[in-house]
Amino acid sequence: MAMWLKALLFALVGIVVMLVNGAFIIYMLRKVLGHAHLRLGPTELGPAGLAQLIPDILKLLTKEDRHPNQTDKWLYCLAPIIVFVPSLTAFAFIPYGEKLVAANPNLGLLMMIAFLSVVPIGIFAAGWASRNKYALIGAMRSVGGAISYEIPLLLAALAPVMLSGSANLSDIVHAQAGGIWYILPCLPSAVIFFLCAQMETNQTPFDMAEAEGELVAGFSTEYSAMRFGFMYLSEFAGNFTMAALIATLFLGGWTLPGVDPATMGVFGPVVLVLKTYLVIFCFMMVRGNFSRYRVDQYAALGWKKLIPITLGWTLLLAVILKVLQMVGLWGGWS
Amino acid sequence: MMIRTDHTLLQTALDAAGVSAAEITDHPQLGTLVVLADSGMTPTALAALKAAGFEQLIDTFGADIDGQVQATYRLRSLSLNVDVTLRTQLDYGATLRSVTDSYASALLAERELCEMFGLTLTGHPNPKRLLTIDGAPPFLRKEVGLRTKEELWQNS
Amino acid sequence: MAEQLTQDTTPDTSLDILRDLTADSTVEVVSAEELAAGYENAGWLTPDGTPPAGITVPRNIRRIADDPHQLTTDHYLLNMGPQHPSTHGVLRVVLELDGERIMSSEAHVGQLHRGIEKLAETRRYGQLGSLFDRADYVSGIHTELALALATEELAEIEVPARAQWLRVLMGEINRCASHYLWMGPTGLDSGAMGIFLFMMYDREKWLDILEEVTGQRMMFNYVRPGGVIADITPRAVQLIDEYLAEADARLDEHWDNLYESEIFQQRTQGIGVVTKQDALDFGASGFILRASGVDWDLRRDRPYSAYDRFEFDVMTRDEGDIYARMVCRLDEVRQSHRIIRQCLAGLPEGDYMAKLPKVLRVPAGEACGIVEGPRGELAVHIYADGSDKPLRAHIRPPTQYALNIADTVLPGQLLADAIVSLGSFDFCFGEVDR
Amino acid sequence: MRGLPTGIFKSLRIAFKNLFRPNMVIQYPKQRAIIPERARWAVEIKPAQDGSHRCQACRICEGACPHHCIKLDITTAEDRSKHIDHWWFDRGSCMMCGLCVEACPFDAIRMGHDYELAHADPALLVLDLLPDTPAYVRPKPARPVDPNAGDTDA
Repeated sequence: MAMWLKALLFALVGIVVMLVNGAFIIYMLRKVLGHAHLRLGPTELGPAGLAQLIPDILKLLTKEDRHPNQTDKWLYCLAPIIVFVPSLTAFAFIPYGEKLVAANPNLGLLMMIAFLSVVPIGIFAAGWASRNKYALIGAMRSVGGAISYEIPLLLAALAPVMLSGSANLSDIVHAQAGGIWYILPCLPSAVIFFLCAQMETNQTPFDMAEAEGELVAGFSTEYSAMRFGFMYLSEFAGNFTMAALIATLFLGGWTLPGVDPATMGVFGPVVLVLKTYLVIFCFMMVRGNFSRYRVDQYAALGWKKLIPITLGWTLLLAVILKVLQMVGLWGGWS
Repeated sequence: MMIRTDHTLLQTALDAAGVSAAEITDHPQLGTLVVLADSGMTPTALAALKAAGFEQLIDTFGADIDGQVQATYRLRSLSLNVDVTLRTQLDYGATLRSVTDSYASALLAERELCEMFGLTLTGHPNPKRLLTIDGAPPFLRKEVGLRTKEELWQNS
Repeated sequence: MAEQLTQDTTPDTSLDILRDLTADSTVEVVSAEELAAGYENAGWLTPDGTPPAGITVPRNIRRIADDPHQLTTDHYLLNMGPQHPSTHGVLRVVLELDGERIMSSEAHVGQLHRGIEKLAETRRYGQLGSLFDRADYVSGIHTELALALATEELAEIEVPARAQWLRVLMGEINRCASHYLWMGPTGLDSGAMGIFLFMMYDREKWLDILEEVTGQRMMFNYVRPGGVIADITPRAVQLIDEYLAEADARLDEHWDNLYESEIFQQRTQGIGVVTKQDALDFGASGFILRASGVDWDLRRDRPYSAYDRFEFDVMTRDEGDIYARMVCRLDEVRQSHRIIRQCLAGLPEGDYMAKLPKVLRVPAGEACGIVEGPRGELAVHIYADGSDKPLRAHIRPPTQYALNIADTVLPGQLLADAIVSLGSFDFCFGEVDR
Repeated sequence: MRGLPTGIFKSLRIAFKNLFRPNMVIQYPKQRAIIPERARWAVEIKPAQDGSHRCQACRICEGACPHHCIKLDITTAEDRSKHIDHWWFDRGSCMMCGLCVEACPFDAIRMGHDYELAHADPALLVLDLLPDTPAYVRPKPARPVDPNAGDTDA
């Protein structure tokens, strides 16, 4: 019984932290974009406009929950949940410290990406159920994007797995703590993973599903109030999860170079969150300044460029590792 | 100040196309002005002028002058840098023959002209109203009035 | 880059999936017959008020045929606008889509029709300017100037030299402001958010100067028959000098920021191509004509006001695509800077307004004032009957003629391109609908 | 995408540079833009030196207004002197063209600089600019002061 309570408490704390975190990322987005565009972002409520989150959430909660005619009612209500839950669940696999990891399966990396892959299904359901042509086009683009970009995403994530010899995220972090961050030996993988992560979380050069200028609001056109809020939060929760994954895979996770992981203690989570926000900041700078890809160029980039490049690079890395192992410069997996 | 065009050039082009009753004059402000007596000949005349080197139909519009609709076409030759204005008269409710076969630029302007002066349109690929809804009067005719100042203040 | 683009525009997997799913589902798919039925109550201008025989609607100049090598699917209609965020005003385009590919398009205008030409018949000549500002609300000076030119020609008014130069100066400032209001949002259409705000900064600078001189930011009512209503102020000269000192550097930065970006180039090069022949046929003028390779500028070829005293180049491009139009207008802003500098250096002394009677009565006749507006040839045609009000005043709207081209250019593109293509013609619905 | 995509890095460099540049916005209710002397906003009565108005009820502004948004209710007394009952001004339909001010021969009105003109109630947009005129306007006013030498419009 106590164990159940503990798990429940853990989940509750996780959800609350994640919600607040998502809201904070929205605030950060407005601030970063604001300053990159030579304006200010929110300034009025609280210090530097930080309390702007509260009225924003209140607004979402108190708006009319509109339910358009002729929608598929079940799917329409279900879709925000399908979008929201996996992006929260994927959060459980991120190791925040030696012991601070909610779920630590052997194939943690795969599990995490699998959960994130459920999100496009929810987006598709939302677009389909809305009975709106703009929403449908957005939903279709989202599915097309998921097909095009999840392969290079996984292939790019293979490089750290090969280097560390494990798909367990904690192991990957420990392997980096002993040596160097994997962004240095496998920079191409890191760049491609960054691009695919942007696609996965609908950031601007690849925000096909939303594409405000073209599709009004894409899959969420017909959603209002907190249903829209869930979709919106899920986008930024996914953003955080992806950034944390990049920090874990390529930037050493919760460890610091030259510091014994055992002595990190409470600083582990702090280090990880800082690294994650650095990655999110990079996401945002890219988001604020670039044009959007057209849908066919976007698919072509995924299929014709990223997949061959990642395949070739992964193969090359494997060969290099084998050669280094044979020469004796690389000790192999411990 | 409009630039005048060589009359013989126009006359030859119009004669070759069989457009009779075309009066070519020099208007003090508009430059060279061709007035067609028969409004049905407009497409033929414009096709002839296009062949004579007037590449662009710059402007198409109408005016309600003395109980008749005056349709005006302003043509331009970019290579010669000259303009010519072609004009014809139509009765209220008459049929305007579209010139879109020779000049595609009249596509929207002709629709507006016919709608605003209550003409019908033939030979146009999409002869629909452009600006107003069904049942709206032909606004630019003189008989359609506007609200007076007193009516305006009564409402507000 | 060009062959890359043609290669990339082949439909990809996601489009095929979309086609499959729309074939048998609850999604509304409209057949040709239903289309015709839906269009029946539109206002036909045919003699008996019915659609002409043999017309399948939407009927357009250009319609893409189905590709026999693709899966045959039903087309569906997408109603874009007038509330769509990216149609730049109140344009409504009915697109016939196959997947995401546009098969035909039909533009519907009229949502901003205010009857300006009818209202003009009730206004005195002195009051017309404030009305015609509202026609093309982005470049009011040019419409006022065209009106003033027509009126002056009829009434044979001699305009003082200083007024002529001030007209050129304010016209060029307004041209810059108008160009920025187009280049920034075209970037925004393609998804780049920052450039819009940076260009708005430049536009604000010019608008501040216009407000200083004319009294308002957009509805100037500044150029009148006989001259201009107010002289330039020392503060305005100072503001222009301050801004011009950094203006060209800012243009270079915009170039780096947007024009050099590979994604933007992919989105605009080879898209929305208007050929030279199309541009001539459809009555395009101004930057569309110049971007399609026609060397024509009314400021040089039909100089009005004092334009024959200025040195500037007419910028042309041969490609005719969106990128060419963007570059063409950026270069035009540079040329406008040149003209503004010359204006400030050589502004003649003297009156800025001719002596005119209180109520201007224009002798009977008709005249046409033609100017090169930011969007193309802007003409005001006036019929006068000897009274103080015009018998008929007509504005030649450059973008109404550009709208002819849009229906021709859109078919064959993808939905995403349609937004950028439509935006690239710089429609101003105030003047399309009037 | 031949070669390296150098263009997008230029764009990114500008974005990072912007983080350290001063912003270009005016925080509206706290900071105000500079309103030039000539700025034209709603019409208001231009007070004379002693604070009184100079309107002589000649109704020229009424005729000059293209949108008919000025309306004067005037009572003419037996001695042919005029009394302004109301000086109605419809702010909602005014387009701030300034023609009434240019037309006024007595320099009695001006274009104000108050630009916060929005109201929730449209009835508040119609103003009486001279609500309590104390006395009759003299039938024969003094010689008009022409405010604008270049003024030509009726």
